[in-house]
Amino acid sequence: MATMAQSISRSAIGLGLFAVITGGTIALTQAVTKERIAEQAARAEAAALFEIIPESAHNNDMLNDTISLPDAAVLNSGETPSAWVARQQSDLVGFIIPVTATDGYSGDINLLVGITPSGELLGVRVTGHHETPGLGDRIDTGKSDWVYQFNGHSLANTPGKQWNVKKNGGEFDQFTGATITPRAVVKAVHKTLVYVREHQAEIRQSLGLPLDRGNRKQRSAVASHLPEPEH
Amino acid sequence: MALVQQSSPHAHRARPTARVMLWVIIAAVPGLLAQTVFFGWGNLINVVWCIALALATEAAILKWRSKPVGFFLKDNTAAVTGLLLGLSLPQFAPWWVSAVAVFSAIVVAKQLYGGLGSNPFNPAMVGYALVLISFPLAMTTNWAAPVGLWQDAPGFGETLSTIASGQQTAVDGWTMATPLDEYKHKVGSHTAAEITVHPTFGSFVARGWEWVNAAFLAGGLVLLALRIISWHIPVGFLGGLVAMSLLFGTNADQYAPLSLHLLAGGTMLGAFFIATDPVSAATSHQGKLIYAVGIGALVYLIRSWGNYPDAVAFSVLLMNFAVPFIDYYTPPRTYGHHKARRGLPTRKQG
Amino acid sequence: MTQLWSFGGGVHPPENKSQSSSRPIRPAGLPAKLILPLQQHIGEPARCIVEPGQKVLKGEVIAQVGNGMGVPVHAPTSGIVERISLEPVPHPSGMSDTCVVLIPDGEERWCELVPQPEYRKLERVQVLALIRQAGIVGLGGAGFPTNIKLRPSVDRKVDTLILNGAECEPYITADDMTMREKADQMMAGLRIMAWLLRPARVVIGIEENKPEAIAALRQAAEGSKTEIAVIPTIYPSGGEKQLIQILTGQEVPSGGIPADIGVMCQNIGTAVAVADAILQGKPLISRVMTATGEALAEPGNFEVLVGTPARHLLTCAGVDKQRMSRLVLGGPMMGYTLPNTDIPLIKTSNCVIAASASELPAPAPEQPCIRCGQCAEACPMELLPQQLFWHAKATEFDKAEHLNLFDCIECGACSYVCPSSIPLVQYYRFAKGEIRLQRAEQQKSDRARVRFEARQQRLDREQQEKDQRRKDRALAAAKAQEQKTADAQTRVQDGTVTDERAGKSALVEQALARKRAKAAGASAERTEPSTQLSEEAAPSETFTPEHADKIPAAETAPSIEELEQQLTQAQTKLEKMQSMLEDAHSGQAPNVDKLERAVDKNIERVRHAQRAIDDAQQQAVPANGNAEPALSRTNY
Amino acid sequence: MWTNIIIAIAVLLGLAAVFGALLGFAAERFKVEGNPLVDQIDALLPQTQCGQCGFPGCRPYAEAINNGEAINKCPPGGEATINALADLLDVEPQPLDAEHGAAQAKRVAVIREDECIGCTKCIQACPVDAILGAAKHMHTVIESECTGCDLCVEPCPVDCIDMIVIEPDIRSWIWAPPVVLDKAPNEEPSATDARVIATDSQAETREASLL
Amino acid sequence: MATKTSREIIRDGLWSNNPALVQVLGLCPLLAVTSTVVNALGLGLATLLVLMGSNLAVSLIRNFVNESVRLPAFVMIIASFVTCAELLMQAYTYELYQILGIFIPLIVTNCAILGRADAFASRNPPGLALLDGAMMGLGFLAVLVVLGAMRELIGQGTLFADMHLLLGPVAAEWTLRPFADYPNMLFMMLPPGAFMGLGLLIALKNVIDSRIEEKRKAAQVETVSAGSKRVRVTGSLS
Amino acid sequence: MSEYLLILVSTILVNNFVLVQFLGLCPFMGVSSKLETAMGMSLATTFVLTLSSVCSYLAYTYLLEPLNLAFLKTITFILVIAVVVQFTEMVVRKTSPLLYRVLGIFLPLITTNCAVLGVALLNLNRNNNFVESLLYGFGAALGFSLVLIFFAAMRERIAVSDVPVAFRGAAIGMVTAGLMALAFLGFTGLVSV
Ligand SMILES: Cc1cc2nc3c(=O)[nH]c(=O)nc-3n(C[C@H](O)[C@H](O)[C@H](O)COP(=O)(O)O)c2cc1C
Ligand SMILES: Cc1cc2nc3c(=O)[nH]c(=O)nc-3n(C[C@H](O)[C@H](O)[C@H](O)COP(=O)(O)O)c2cc1C
Ligand SMILES: Cc1cc2nc3c(=O)[nH]c(=O)nc-3n(C[C@H](O)[C@H](O)[C@H](O)COP(=O)(O)O)c2cc1C
Ligand SMILES: Cc1cc2nc3c(=O)[nH]c(=O)nc-3n(C[C@H](O)[C@H](O)[C@H](O)CO)c2cc1C
Ligand code: SF4
Ligand code: SF4
Ligand code: SF4
Ligand code: SF4
Ligand code: FES
Repeated sequence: MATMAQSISRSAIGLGLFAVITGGTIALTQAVTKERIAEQAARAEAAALFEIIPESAHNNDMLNDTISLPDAAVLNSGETPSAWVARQQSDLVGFIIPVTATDGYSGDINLLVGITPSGELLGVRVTGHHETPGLGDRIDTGKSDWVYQFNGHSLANTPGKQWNVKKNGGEFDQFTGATITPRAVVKAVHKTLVYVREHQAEIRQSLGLPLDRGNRKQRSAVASHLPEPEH
Repeated sequence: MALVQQSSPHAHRARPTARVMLWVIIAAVPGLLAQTVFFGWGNLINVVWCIALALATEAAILKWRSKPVGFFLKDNTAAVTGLLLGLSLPQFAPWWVSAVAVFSAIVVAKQLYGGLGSNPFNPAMVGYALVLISFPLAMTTNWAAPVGLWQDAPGFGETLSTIASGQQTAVDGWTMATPLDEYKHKVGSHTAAEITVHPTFGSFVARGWEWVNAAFLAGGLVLLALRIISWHIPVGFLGGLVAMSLLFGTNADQYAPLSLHLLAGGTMLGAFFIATDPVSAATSHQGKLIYAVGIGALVYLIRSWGNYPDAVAFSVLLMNFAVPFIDYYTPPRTYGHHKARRGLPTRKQG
Repeated sequence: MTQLWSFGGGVHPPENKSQSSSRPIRPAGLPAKLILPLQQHIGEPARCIVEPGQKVLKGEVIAQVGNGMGVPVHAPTSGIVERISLEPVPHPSGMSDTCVVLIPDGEERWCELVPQPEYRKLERVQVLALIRQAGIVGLGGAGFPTNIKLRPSVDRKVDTLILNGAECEPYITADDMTMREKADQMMAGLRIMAWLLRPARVVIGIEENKPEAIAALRQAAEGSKTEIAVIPTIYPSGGEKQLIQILTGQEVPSGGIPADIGVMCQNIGTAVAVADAILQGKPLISRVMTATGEALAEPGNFEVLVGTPARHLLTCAGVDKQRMSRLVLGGPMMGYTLPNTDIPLIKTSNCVIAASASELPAPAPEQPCIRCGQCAEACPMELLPQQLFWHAKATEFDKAEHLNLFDCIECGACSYVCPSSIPLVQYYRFAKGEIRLQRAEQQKSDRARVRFEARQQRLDREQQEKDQRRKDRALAAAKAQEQKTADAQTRVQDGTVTDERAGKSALVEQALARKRAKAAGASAERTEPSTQLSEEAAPSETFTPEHADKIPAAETAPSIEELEQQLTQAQTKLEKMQSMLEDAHSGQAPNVDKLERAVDKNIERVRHAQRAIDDAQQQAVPANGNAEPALSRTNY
Repeated sequence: MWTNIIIAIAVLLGLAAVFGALLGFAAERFKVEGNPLVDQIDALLPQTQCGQCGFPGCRPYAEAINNGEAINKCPPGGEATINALADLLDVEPQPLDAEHGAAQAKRVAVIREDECIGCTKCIQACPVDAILGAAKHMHTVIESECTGCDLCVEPCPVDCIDMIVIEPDIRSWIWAPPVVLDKAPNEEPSATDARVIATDSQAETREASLL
Repeated sequence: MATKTSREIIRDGLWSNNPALVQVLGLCPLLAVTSTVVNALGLGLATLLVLMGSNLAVSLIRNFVNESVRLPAFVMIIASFVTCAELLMQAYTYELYQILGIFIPLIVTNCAILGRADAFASRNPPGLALLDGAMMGLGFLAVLVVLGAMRELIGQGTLFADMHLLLGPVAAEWTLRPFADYPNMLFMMLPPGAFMGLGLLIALKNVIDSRIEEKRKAAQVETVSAGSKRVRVTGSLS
Repeated sequence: MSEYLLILVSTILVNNFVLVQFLGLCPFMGVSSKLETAMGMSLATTFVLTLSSVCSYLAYTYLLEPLNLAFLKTITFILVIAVVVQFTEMVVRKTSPLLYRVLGIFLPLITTNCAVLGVALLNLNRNNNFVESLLYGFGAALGFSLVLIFFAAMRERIAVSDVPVAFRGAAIGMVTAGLMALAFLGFTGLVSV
């Protein structure tokens, strides 16, 4: 029995000793690098956002300046998604809404849609997708410039029928051989714009903007309710 | 004169491998003709190009491996591999796509394993799957529309120059989504009636495709009659497909109908010419059935839920992968034994 | 109608039987000499009981049953034993075996025969002994002693006796013709067998392609209960296991014999031989053989004496040597090729095919197996021939065995259909042979291990005992100092020991003397080669002989250390020998001369070793400065 | 910061101590001795007991292999044994180590009896007690038990022991594997080759007569 | 086991006992992160550092470890090095860290590292152990980079793309595009390409080895004397 | 229920650990030359993988997370794994020599099987709960076993083929694994998780 106790204590102490040394090393490193890591993580998270609204274009802490979006089920992006808001001084530069397109070729396509207060697209970025490499993945900025063509479009300057790929009589290019993916992205972006228009009251309120001015402008822009694009 | 010395038997039935392979080629001719009639010259050009390339590649690599070149070329197996690739690639696939497919079929899938008889995977299907994932654009957009639907029908010369130009995609009016592709992407969001208005479906099942499949079926029956293939694989393949289809219901609004599964895509080519590749298929009758039913079921599974509209190549490869294992557990019962000896020999213990 | 079953697999090669079945059986006559192998059956070879120059009568026993299973060999005709020597025998190896070569005197004088037409009055064992004494073995192929087969062990009652007249191999018509011409004899033999076995059912299985034989049998069997079962023509329906399945629907268990399921299968030729032996007292000295093939002008069947060289039979059938490209003994499916025409034909030879090149063309070169499965379709044993082939080729014998390699009957159906023209059967034969060899080796090595371990234990024990004794002795010595009286006793003991030794050496002396006297003449011859031997060995004597044969000729010189070792060894040996020699001198031992030789040899050895070291050192010094310490070490 | 580090260390220490104790307990509680592998290895060795492997007998070599010795040191076993060992131990087979000698044909020792002086040296040398004889009488080798190790040859003072290669006879003969043409590089097979491919045992001699 | 000279250690690590090509260890990172050179280089460097560190540490403590906790102890040492490396990468090359993802912590289970700790470092002095770690690490790194280059080139027709992730903005312009208009051979970027690429490299090494061997054979005569290692089984020769 | 099924389908086929996720490759290449040993390895891995997946989940959820020590996860997990492995080995060795003969030599190898640590880490990434962790570990092990066993059977066949010398052994093994991975790409999209 003595050997048993001996064996147990020897092993326990031996391993414990290693634990102290190794644990200490790790903990120390962690303590030293903690802040920088947090900073880097935040920066990485923001990278896509900053691509849509560059840091030069705003000066608020956009990452932490968020508003929650009401009735956002149509956007398919989480339970209570929130939009990021960019401001220059006290001016509102725009806000960025996360959207998910569910009708891609395979799996969900996660998008960020940046919109100016006046309803114009600041930019669209894909943050995650499972589309086929070589076909559907050209929605990625790394692979082609396709997503940039959304810049500047709005419900006002692009009628609802045009919110489709060229093949279906729309405004936007498709890729050769892969129409499903672009169509899904276009549809999602359009849906976002429509959502914003429909909820502009709440959004403006949470942004702290006066209701009337924008309201009027937007209403005129999308005076006629256009039918859903044909898919 | 010295007397010949050799082990018995001294008599042999004269149907050498080369002739078996020749029969496979002959049996594929009806299918090729049907393809040419319904989809233009593309397949014929591909077949010729692939066979030529297959023979050349095989010769080169045999030379590199210091093997007798003529001896192995004469067995016609490289030609069969080339033929089957030519039959299954899209009609307007650019020449280099076929070249990559043939090269990987002959070099990687066949010769790296020791050549004829040793390849665990079906060479033609390795070539096909490899180019499918490598060049999805060229492999999905170059399917010819059935002859009647062409705008400005391309002649032989135009087809040839399209293929030879090396462009990833062919002229728009000549190509069209395949019926399986079309169905796959509309099912769920559209009803069956809505889907089948697409011209590719024609009046019966799948315009053109139905006749091509029928022709391959006929060729396959010839192989069956000649006892070059046994019934287990085609029956198992088609049976597996039918069983899955019945299992998941015949609601055409939800799943592609059985008729489409059977008469579109590479079903019959796969069942009679590809899954039956003796080298990479299972050995015993029981094993062949398991293997083939597996392919049929996987075809249905991938066509219905996977990314790929036609899944013969992947299904065949997946089951090829299982073949050695299947073989281990499905030896036939030998005369004089109660049960078959399954599994591994138990190691004698010291 | 007898109910028939079918068996899996089988092939239907072109029959080629009409060539030889169109002529009646002809006698082949007397050849110039007969070569009679002592082993023409399964079991131990027979023991030769004649001497060269001895005259024998036709039917006389010239080799008797050896110590194991076997049957005697008889003189097929009267004549003189020329020699007993190693002659090429019909065997796939083409090797030679002990044979009696008999020169016929042309008189055909029979020895005395004892017919037993009233065999039913004898005991069954007596009849079986007669069958054995007549030298009867199965004529269907394997040559299993018929008397043993006809006496199944008590727990195996034979219910069904099958007579195998299928003759499924192409070309062969010996059984066909026997049935046509000797149906009555065959029935008589069958009756004897049936009397011995008392089966409930007797069936003769015969393929449907032999209508004349069927008719003859029907006639001969008229009125008896014997069934004549006409079976479909498919190779290998004549295989024992297949025929049993066809006729009874039962399978012989793997590793078992037909008697396990109450069945026995005999060849029809065997039945004829049994009838001849019992009813006429004639031993098995001739049989019906087919001689056929395109190289023969008059193919047909012959009554051939056992031991007749193939050349004689071929000449009878009008051979055209130029056309003959392959000589097959047996059928084209299972027979083996003969390297020349001097090989004798024996009890189990049923057919000789002198084939032309176009008739049995050389097979195409072996191509890779494409796993087409044709072979599995053809295999009557329902094996997986291609799998067996892959394993045999890769020498993965355990896997081949696991897939029942040993159930293969080597029928050749698989090779026959293989599109890649793979000599499958040869692979199986090779694998089977290897496995048997390995098993034998395994057995031997197991025995060696046991012996080694036993020896090790014994040595340990002895060592312990020695230690113990030494301890005891030390103890005793200590005591002895105190007790001086013990001295005397010790001396007495010593005395007895010397006595024993002296007695023993006297015996040795006597034995050696006897031996020397006997070998006196031979000794001169023997010394010669041995001196020669040592001369030959001289240049390499720096190595011990054991090393000499292991080291290739162009080997570099062994290191100095090794040489030194050898030198010390040689020196020790020499000392030992010298002391033994002295002992021998003083003891007047008879082996003095031998010991002197040994001492001389060892002196030579030491000298050589020394010289080798010197050479090596001389070479080493200029080549390698480091050799110095080694030098100084060895310079004693 | 330091508290955090100390918590981390404490947690890990706790875990490690518990686990260490567990292992220590298991090491003692579930201790086993002996190794069945040695027997399996020994069973694969040819039992010639010749010592060419550098170990005094097969069993010691088996033990050495179990302790990590290379598996390619037994010349009597040759390739077959190496492959079997590789298979058992799941390592790559290596070619036979030339330092230990080459594989040879099977042999037996035969004593030229009239030269034997009955010194019993060979008996002492024989590892399997396959030699019979009494002092000063001539000795004989029991052929069926001789492993062919040739250990008796060297001690014999009069060199009267020969190692005789066991020749195959008709009863020990086995079929050779077919000659596979495949191996001949760069050569087109001709009609004559065809016969060679399917030839039987005496490939060499008969090939010669054919070509 | 005889101690090896540093020369042998260098040759072993870089070539004749290369962890990736010969021991076939550490495959998961090797295959998973070699779609581009930059990924390969990043992971390779991390592995190199960990390997050196762990070899050194294990060698230092090699005489104080209790048998029953040997494995856990080694693993903990490796894990602590890996975690430190992970934290540092997170702090300084965050984007690369994100691409390499789970494969950084998985360096812990890189069999090559534990294998070296157990087979070499725990039996050799620190100096040699460190050298061994460095050489094995370099050998591994080399294979990673070559495989990465191969896959990147065939797969997407570029070389050294995105090097700035690892080396900072200077490297942003390093991308090479040897073929204009290359149709990406996606297969090479996907798992099958990784496997086959490594298979090809191993075969290549085999070819080179056999060439070397041939040359060596041609240049050299066999010097071993056959049977020289024989021992007496029974008794001595007196 | 069906989500659990999907986890299994996903881990076994679509995201097969070995062929798609590149985890557990060393044992996959190392112990696949014989079917018999591959089966032993599969059994051992399945046991350890499932057990350690659960244990690491517990250690993380109830120890590290409450104490805010997520950065210790790698070392904790590997410690858990090493101990589970070693403990299992000792117990099996003592209690069932037969099982030990089958599994024995493989058990220590499992510690360095990336799949084991990979599962523990992926459980975190995917926010799996207890049952999901269990299934995820089990599914991963089944996927590993499936391809390992098939691969071993295939390698036994390849071993007797006339493979060009340069490719014999590991190289052709890699090529085969590549072709298998190619075949497994056919499953993409089957389950989108
Ligand atoms: C393997 C494979 C992968 C594909 N991946 C995508 C994809 O990621 N995105 C896409 O839009 N289409 C993809 N497609 C193409 C679609 O199947 C379909 O052919 C195409 O999107 C329809 O385009 P069309 O309307 O221009 O004919 C893929 C097709 C195949 C066979
Ligand atoms: C090795 C061997 C042993 C046999 N032992 C017996 C036996 O003990 N009893 C028996 O009745 N037959 C025995 N036989 C005979 C077989 O049952 C069979 O009838 C005989 O081999 C002829 O078969 P075949 O010409 O088809 O090869 C034996 C045959 C062989 C080859
Ligand atoms: C493939 C094969 C075919 C055979 N064909 C015949 C045959 O046609 N006729 C025959 O008598 N024996 C044939 N035999 C031998 C029988 O199996 C069996 O040995 C014989 O009938 C037993 O009788 P026996 O002991 O009198 O020779 C064949 C054996 C084999 C393996
Ligand atoms: C019935 C039959 C089907 C065949 N199918 C294929 C095939 O699908 N793919 C292929 O590459 N070769 C096929 N072959 C040819 C040949 O078997 C193949 O090239 C081998 O796999 C090469 O080792 C087939 C041959 C036959 C007899
Ligand atoms: S018949 Fe020949 S080629 Fe066909 S499977 Fe059998 S052995 Fe192979
Ligand atoms: S020789 Fe053997 S394997 Fe071939 S068919 Fe006959 S019984 Fe079957
Ligand atoms: S070399 Fe001799 S002693 Fe050593 S294992 Fe082999 S047979 Fe046994
Ligand atoms: S060692 Fe030689 S001389 Fe001595 S007993 Fe043996 S054989 Fe005879
Ligand atoms: S690196 Fe993943 S298992 Fe070895």
